[in-house]
Amino acid sequence: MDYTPHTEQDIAEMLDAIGVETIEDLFSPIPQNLRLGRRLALGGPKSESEVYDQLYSLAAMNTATDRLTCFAGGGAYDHYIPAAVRACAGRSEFMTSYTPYQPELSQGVLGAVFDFQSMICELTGMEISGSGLYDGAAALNEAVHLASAATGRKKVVVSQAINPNYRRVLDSLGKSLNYEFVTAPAGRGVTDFGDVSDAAAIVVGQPNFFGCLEDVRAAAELAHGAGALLIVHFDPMSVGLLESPGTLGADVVVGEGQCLGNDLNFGGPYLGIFATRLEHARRMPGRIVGATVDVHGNPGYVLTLQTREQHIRREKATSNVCTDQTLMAVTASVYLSWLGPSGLRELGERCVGLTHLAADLAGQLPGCRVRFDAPFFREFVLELPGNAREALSALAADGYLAGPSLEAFPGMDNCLLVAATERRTVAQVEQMIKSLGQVIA
Amino acid sequence: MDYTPHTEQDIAEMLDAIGVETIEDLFSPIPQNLRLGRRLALGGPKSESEVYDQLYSLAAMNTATDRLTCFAGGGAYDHYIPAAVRACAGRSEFMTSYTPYQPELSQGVLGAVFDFQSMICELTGMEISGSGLYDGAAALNEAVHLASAATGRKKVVVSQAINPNYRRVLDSLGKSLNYEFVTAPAGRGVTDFGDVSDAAAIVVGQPNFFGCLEDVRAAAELAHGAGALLIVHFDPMSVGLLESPGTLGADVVVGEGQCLGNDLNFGGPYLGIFATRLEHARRMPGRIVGATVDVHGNPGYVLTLQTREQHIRREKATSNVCTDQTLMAVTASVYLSWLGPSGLRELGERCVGLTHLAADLAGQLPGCRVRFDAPFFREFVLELPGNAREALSALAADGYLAGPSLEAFPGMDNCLLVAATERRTVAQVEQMIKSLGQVIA
Amino acid sequence: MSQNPSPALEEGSIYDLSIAGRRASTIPSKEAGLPSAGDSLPAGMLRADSPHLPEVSELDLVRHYTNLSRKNWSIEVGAYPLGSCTMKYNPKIHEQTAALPGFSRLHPWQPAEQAQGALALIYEMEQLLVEITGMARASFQPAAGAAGELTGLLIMRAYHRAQGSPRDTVLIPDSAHGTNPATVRLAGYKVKQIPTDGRGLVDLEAVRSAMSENVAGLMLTNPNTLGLFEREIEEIAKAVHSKGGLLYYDGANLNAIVGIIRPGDMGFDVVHINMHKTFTTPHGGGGPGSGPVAVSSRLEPFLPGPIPDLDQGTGRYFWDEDRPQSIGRVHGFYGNFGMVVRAYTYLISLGADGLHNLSERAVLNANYLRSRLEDTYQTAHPGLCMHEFVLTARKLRREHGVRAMDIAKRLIDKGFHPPTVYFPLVVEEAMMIEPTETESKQTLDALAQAFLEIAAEAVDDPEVLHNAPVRSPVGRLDEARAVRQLQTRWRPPGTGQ
Amino acid sequence: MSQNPSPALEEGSIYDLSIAGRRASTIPSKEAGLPSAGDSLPAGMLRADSPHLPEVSELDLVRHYTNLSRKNWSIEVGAYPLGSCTMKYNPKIHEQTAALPGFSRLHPWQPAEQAQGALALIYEMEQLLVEITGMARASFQPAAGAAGELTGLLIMRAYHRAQGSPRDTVLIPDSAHGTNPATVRLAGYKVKQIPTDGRGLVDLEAVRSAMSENVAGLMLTNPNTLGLFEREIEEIAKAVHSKGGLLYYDGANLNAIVGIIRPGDMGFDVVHINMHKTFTTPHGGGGPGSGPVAVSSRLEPFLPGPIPDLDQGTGRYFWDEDRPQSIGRVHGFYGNFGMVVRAYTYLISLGADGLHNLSERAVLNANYLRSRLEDTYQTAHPGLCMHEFVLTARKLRREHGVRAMDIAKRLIDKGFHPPTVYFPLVVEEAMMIEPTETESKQTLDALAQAFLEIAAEAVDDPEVLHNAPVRSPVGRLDEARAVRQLQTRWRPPGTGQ
Ligand SMILES: Cc1ncc(COP(=O)(O)O)c(C=O)c1O
Ligand SMILES: Cc1ncc(COP(=O)(O)O)c(C=O)c1O
Repeated sequence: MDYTPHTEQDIAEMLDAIGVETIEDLFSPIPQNLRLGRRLALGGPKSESEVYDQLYSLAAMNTATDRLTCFAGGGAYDHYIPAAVRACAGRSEFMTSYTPYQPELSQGVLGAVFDFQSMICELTGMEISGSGLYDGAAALNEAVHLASAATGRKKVVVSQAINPNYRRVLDSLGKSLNYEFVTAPAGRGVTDFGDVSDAAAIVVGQPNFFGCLEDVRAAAELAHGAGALLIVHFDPMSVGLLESPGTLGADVVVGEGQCLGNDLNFGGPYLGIFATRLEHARRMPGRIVGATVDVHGNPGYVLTLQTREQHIRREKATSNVCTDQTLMAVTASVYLSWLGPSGLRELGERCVGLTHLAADLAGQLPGCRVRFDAPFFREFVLELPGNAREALSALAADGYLAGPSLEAFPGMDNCLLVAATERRTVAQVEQMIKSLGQVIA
Repeated sequence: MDYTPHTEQDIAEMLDAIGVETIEDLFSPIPQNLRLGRRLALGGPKSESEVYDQLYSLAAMNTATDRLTCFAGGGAYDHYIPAAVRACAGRSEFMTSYTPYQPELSQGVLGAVFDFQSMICELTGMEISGSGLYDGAAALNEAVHLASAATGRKKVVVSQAINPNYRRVLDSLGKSLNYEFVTAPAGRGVTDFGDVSDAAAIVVGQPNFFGCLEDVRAAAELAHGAGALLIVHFDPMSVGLLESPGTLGADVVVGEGQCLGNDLNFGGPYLGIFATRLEHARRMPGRIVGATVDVHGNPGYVLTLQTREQHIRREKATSNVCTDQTLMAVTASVYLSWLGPSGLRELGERCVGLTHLAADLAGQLPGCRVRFDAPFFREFVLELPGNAREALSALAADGYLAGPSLEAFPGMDNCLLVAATERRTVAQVEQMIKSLGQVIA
Repeated sequence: MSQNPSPALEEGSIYDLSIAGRRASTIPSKEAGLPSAGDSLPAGMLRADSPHLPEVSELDLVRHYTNLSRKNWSIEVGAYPLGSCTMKYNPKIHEQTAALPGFSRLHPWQPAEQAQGALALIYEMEQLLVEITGMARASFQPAAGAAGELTGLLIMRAYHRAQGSPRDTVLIPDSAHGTNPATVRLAGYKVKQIPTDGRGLVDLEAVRSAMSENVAGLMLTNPNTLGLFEREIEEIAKAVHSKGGLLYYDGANLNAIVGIIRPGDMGFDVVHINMHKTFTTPHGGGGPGSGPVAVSSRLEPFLPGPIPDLDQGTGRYFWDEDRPQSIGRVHGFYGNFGMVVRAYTYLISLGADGLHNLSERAVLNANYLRSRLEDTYQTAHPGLCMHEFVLTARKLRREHGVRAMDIAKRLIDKGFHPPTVYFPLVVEEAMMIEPTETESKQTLDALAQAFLEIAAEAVDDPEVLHNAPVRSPVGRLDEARAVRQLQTRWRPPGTGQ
Repeated sequence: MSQNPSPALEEGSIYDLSIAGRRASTIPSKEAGLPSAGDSLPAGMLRADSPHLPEVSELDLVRHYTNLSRKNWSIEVGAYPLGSCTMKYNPKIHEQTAALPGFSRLHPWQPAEQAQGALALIYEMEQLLVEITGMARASFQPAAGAAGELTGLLIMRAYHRAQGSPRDTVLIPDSAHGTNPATVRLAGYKVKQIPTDGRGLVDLEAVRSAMSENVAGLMLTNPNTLGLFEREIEEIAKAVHSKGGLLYYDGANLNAIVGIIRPGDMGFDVVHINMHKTFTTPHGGGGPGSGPVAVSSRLEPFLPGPIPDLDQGTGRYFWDEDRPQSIGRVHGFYGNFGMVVRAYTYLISLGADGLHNLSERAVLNANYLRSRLEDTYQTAHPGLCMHEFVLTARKLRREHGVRAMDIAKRLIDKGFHPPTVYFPLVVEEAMMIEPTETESKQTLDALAQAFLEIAAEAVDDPEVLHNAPVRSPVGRLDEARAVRQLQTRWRPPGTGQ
């Protein structure tokens, strides 16, 4: 099945109109000697039911969080996704439209993204939000570009306690632009920034990758004192309870929007949140939706500040991003509207409660301790008496997923993250800890 | 969560406008002594994620055809449902609209059902189709009413080889109208009608409940010779290969439309197909969509011949049906458009092939035989050396579902139905038969 | 400047898009070793041609039905205040739970041992309905309200026969829904109509004088179709019961009273519930529904079978087929099980408090809207209503030649689905309005505003009403022509039906 | 009389519907024994207020987004002939396979032992891409085309450094997509632009003279953005390679050549594939995409890691993290895995024959539409095109004051989404049209008809074009004002940004 509608007669009439004999003739500009000259070695076409069965079997080879009770964290969380969110964001008009370059036919996507931007401003405490980037790592990388452009500096002081994968992305993508990344240690769970002079930015997580809450206000003072920007990677779920990073002095707030109604999806498609102060608007990456009016004076939405973007500014663009993660932003827009302020607060309360319950219980297991004293939100670092990676494997055999293990951090081979979302229950926490106790015994 | 939007302030303002003090006051017409005076004993409200988890657990207590490879038949079949069909019929405009009493706002549903009726006419060989009834049993029951009204007679000769559940429905619903149901035996797999004089109708399945193909033309001659109508319960999937019942002389064609893109759903919602000749149009049950024009002469659809229906004709209505199974008719409309004539034929070919392969192999198992010699389409009766119901249980433990067992028919405790849809494969057939061989050994 | 985009190629019927040789379907190709139909079936049974189904690509298919859907109103597009229909929000979680493969892919012939979750759900749902209605047991076989009515009447019939007192008449109010009289006849009874009195209630005296040993019972919906609570229900019940009759509750209007008062406590013996109304399984453009029947203990033996039961010893559920007095089956399998899953999801979501809120707020919304409209339009009967109310356009018709239908069509132009019109039959130019509890005050205010604007237009410019609607995919449609020139299937241009 | 129904209460922003105290969400209630935030977190970190999120009921929510969606065009509403975007049908089966819980609920930190199906899928998908592109290995980390470009250039950079020959410039044609030059800068290179010659092809001589030991390579899409095949590709490759440069293939236009000619066989060293174009993962209103990068064997060591590999001994898949020369990670996890599932579903559905058909018919459709239009409009370059072609409205602009944008907007009124306009930059008043292979001849004929009618209107009544669109939810929008009076978030009426 190739989804083409062509009948023999169609093809004949079309070739006739074009004035060639065969379809082959249409390819005459392609040098014969370079052509493949055979069919691709891909196998024959399959019927939909065969394809479905094949994918079903592949999916069944995974032991995903439908089969394991999920206490895993580390930047991706098993929050409940309401059916209404799936239904709305799944509307085919959102799903199968292109980038809203023709705004008159794109008021749906534009409207949903405008609302997303509005809500992100509320959550971050920032003045302007973009329409979303590839993921949290990409957003952080773009924030570094913005800070460097804004300050004319190349040094970036990065907390050790950010997602190690994100740090690797910064390293990979920053090399060619000669950024100098300096790691600020977080040996006690929160970051000790040290000397930040000459920095374009300092980067801190709130909560950080260890789940710990940082002193963002102090980081802001430090950064601003050195003429640097403060980039905060925040958790959108935390700000029902915690002050928003903007209130605490952040200049750019980035984050991972997976938790806002998007599936775990083995890491993608996710959603990079990016918001900043208005003064930096023209240095922002990617698309931004703005309100305007039509020729009759009726309100409507368009893409705005496009002169920042690659299709207009080319090599002078603020970023190379074109296709982004719009559908995830639409999803987040629906999810946050579903959640509302009370939902956000209650969800946060429940995460805090379950996570602290888990920490209390786990800390009582023989040889275990909650590694850091710092306050935490919905995950914490648990230190085991033995290797964490192996313990996680054993725990999975009991039906529980936690982690990741933290061997990426020196001296933390025995450590893992434990996270609890609002979906979990007291009974599940207790049973998981019980299993863990057996696993490490 | 009760999905109500009322804030305290809303309620206060509304009560004020109404001119009462409390909501309680609005219920003053209800005698105090009869009121419940307590909350219902139902438990507290639950959050959506808790509700989902609870239903997930209930569903997981079933061993459905996602976990058993399905060779079951008997009026409900595991055909593949294409994703496009689910997506189209699942559009919320189809799902959450009411009966199209205001046609100007219902052209979507009306258009889809009009096309459904058109396709059903093609499949049945009839001139007019209704918009669908509750299920195959209900359609058969309505056909009996039509025949009785058309002939002024009460006797109905019913093949023994129709779904025994349907027969029970006829019996339950016919008693109060003094119908006399006479069973025509089908001891050799096909029906022997005997004397049909004075009958309003004779009822035959094509294929019948045993999967066997009847001589519909002969039945038509018999019926018409006696001044009776021929009611055929047909299988929509069969007419890519077989002559349509209308061509063979049927007066009313009914059937179960589950196979046309609808889920198994443990028996419902399903879809009663009902089609007949134009001369009987005004005796038809339920809704019918017709084409017309609007005030500007543009084409559009409406419900038509409504004077047959209960909301106009009340006790003189041809039927009491009001809410029907429209969404299943919309689904069938999409499914049949997806299938097309070539798909219908290929699907039929594959069903015939797999079913006959299964019959060939099963017939070779020791002590087993294909019970009837008559030709069959996509299911057949297999006789085992022992009790069929027990064999089916054992087969399920091996991961295969077949059946039903036929203890409802005298002397057929050792018999079961085996059906194969186009979704099955040669390998699955072979493995199932192998398992069966072990089970009965 | 306010329409939604629609494509150039919109066609009436999918047949108009059909091109010979095109297709959407893929069927697994014939595997080696499979017998062919030609070899397996007698040649005489095989056809040469294929039925004329549409031939379209998958994109054609998806576009056609997507664009059809976009021409349709729905509860998710806007308010849908159809009286007697309870068009409330259909929670999306219902679709997810009903689609769980353990439910949606369960074959109806699977034995109870493989369907424990389904039986448990039906069993638990029965407990919930029994508590809500004040009855003893229930069956989920009836696929909709009318099927429930027929089942209920057949149960009454079986009961009377078992009592040795077969009867031939059923009483129904003249305000009853059409399914009631139609069902009475299908159950083999004669209809006797009871008039509505000046208060809009069943005429108690008429019930008393109509009741006799020949009357099987009375069918009633309470609140009735005028949206009024039958406050003399105790006397009505007494009148019916004193002659050995039974009281049937048409549950279409249950939305007004869930958790407030129970049919059983009012004296009803049989109840059907329109789960596609009160318990908000989606209407699907006309169906499917689910119309379970609940009965008091003396009628329990007559319920359709089988019914799931719990073996307290093993904790296993089984089908109780051993019901010798049962009226028998009324559905090919177990009713619209998928809708039962949805309704169950709803009931456990709401719980007792939610159900109480539901009715309170349904009644609040109706009374609020009534209070906004009753100075301009006339209510059929003044005073408090329950979850719905009936306006009459009698005066507008007399004075300005504007009919209920004109008002209905004009509402379309103002962005609302019209209410039910011309029902109940006892009210001239009836407009029956049921906002339901899920509409907000803002929506009700906007709806009231639209009604009021239309009333003004009726005086100033009645033509605009007669010409309505103008903001819909088609203008007012000619229903008479649809009957006169019957066309109920697609035909190639130039051919007949 | 042809609009789709829409409700009275349509609002701009969901914030306009917000009423304090309303809500849609339900969160499991606090269980006994759970510590509270107040007890667990330092008071100084807790906020008093809550962020101002909308407060709406679930029905408000669903209606708002449903009605927003109905204002949007999509491939399922009608034709979407955006050049360079490959807006073909997105098979619905893709959504089902990607939603399987084994994929959609897989946590990215789950170890390979729990994700064997996902690793197998990525591994097999890599085999397919390698075969289709003629490359050696691939990485799925890049989330879209531009991310693939950056990854590819960083690989080239790492290669050159490893060769001891770091370079500072990348060549791109002046017809290139904006992401190319933007990416070149982000990869730390300077851009040198190569002119398009009179045939609409890269100027070979210019490439030759621009190439030097300082040039890392040339980025090219072939067919190029004019829809023309770069037939001198062999010479171009030679020119680049002879100076040690590498040839980068921008896969945005792969739809023209799948199964016909492979980038690897043309001499390309690095390829990115826009799976959201050629392999039809849905665009989602702007994203997500998936832009895997495939490389020839000499570049393989530099690919981002980890990459799944198969242990032939155990038959288990594992993450190969031991890639010392790798450029490192370019995504937080493994890229847009959900889109890889969709693209994989597509490739195994089509198989070799389907993929061959795909390109043949994409090119057939484009040439057919071109042949219908080229007498009335002017093609930028005459003769056969590949899967798309570029018209210019230069003449209409000069003679009738009608611009490409006017034609585009008028197409909306005729029921079509406009083509890409003003790209590529090398064509004045460009209209870039890519019908894709899933459109039928009937649709192409209707689209041609619309274009021809507009050409006539441009002569007879150009105002109608300037005033277009009139059949859309809003009229032509003022983009300049959106920049001048920047408003990118909802604000209570009367407040600023
Ligand atoms: C009062 C009343 N009774 C009975 C019915 C019939 O119910 P159903 O349509 O489910 O058969 C209705 C439905 O509209 C109704 O409003
Ligand atoms: C020719 C060309 N190159 C590159 C890109 C960038 O791809 P993406 O949008 O996936 O980042 C596009 C997308 O429009 C394109 O058309």
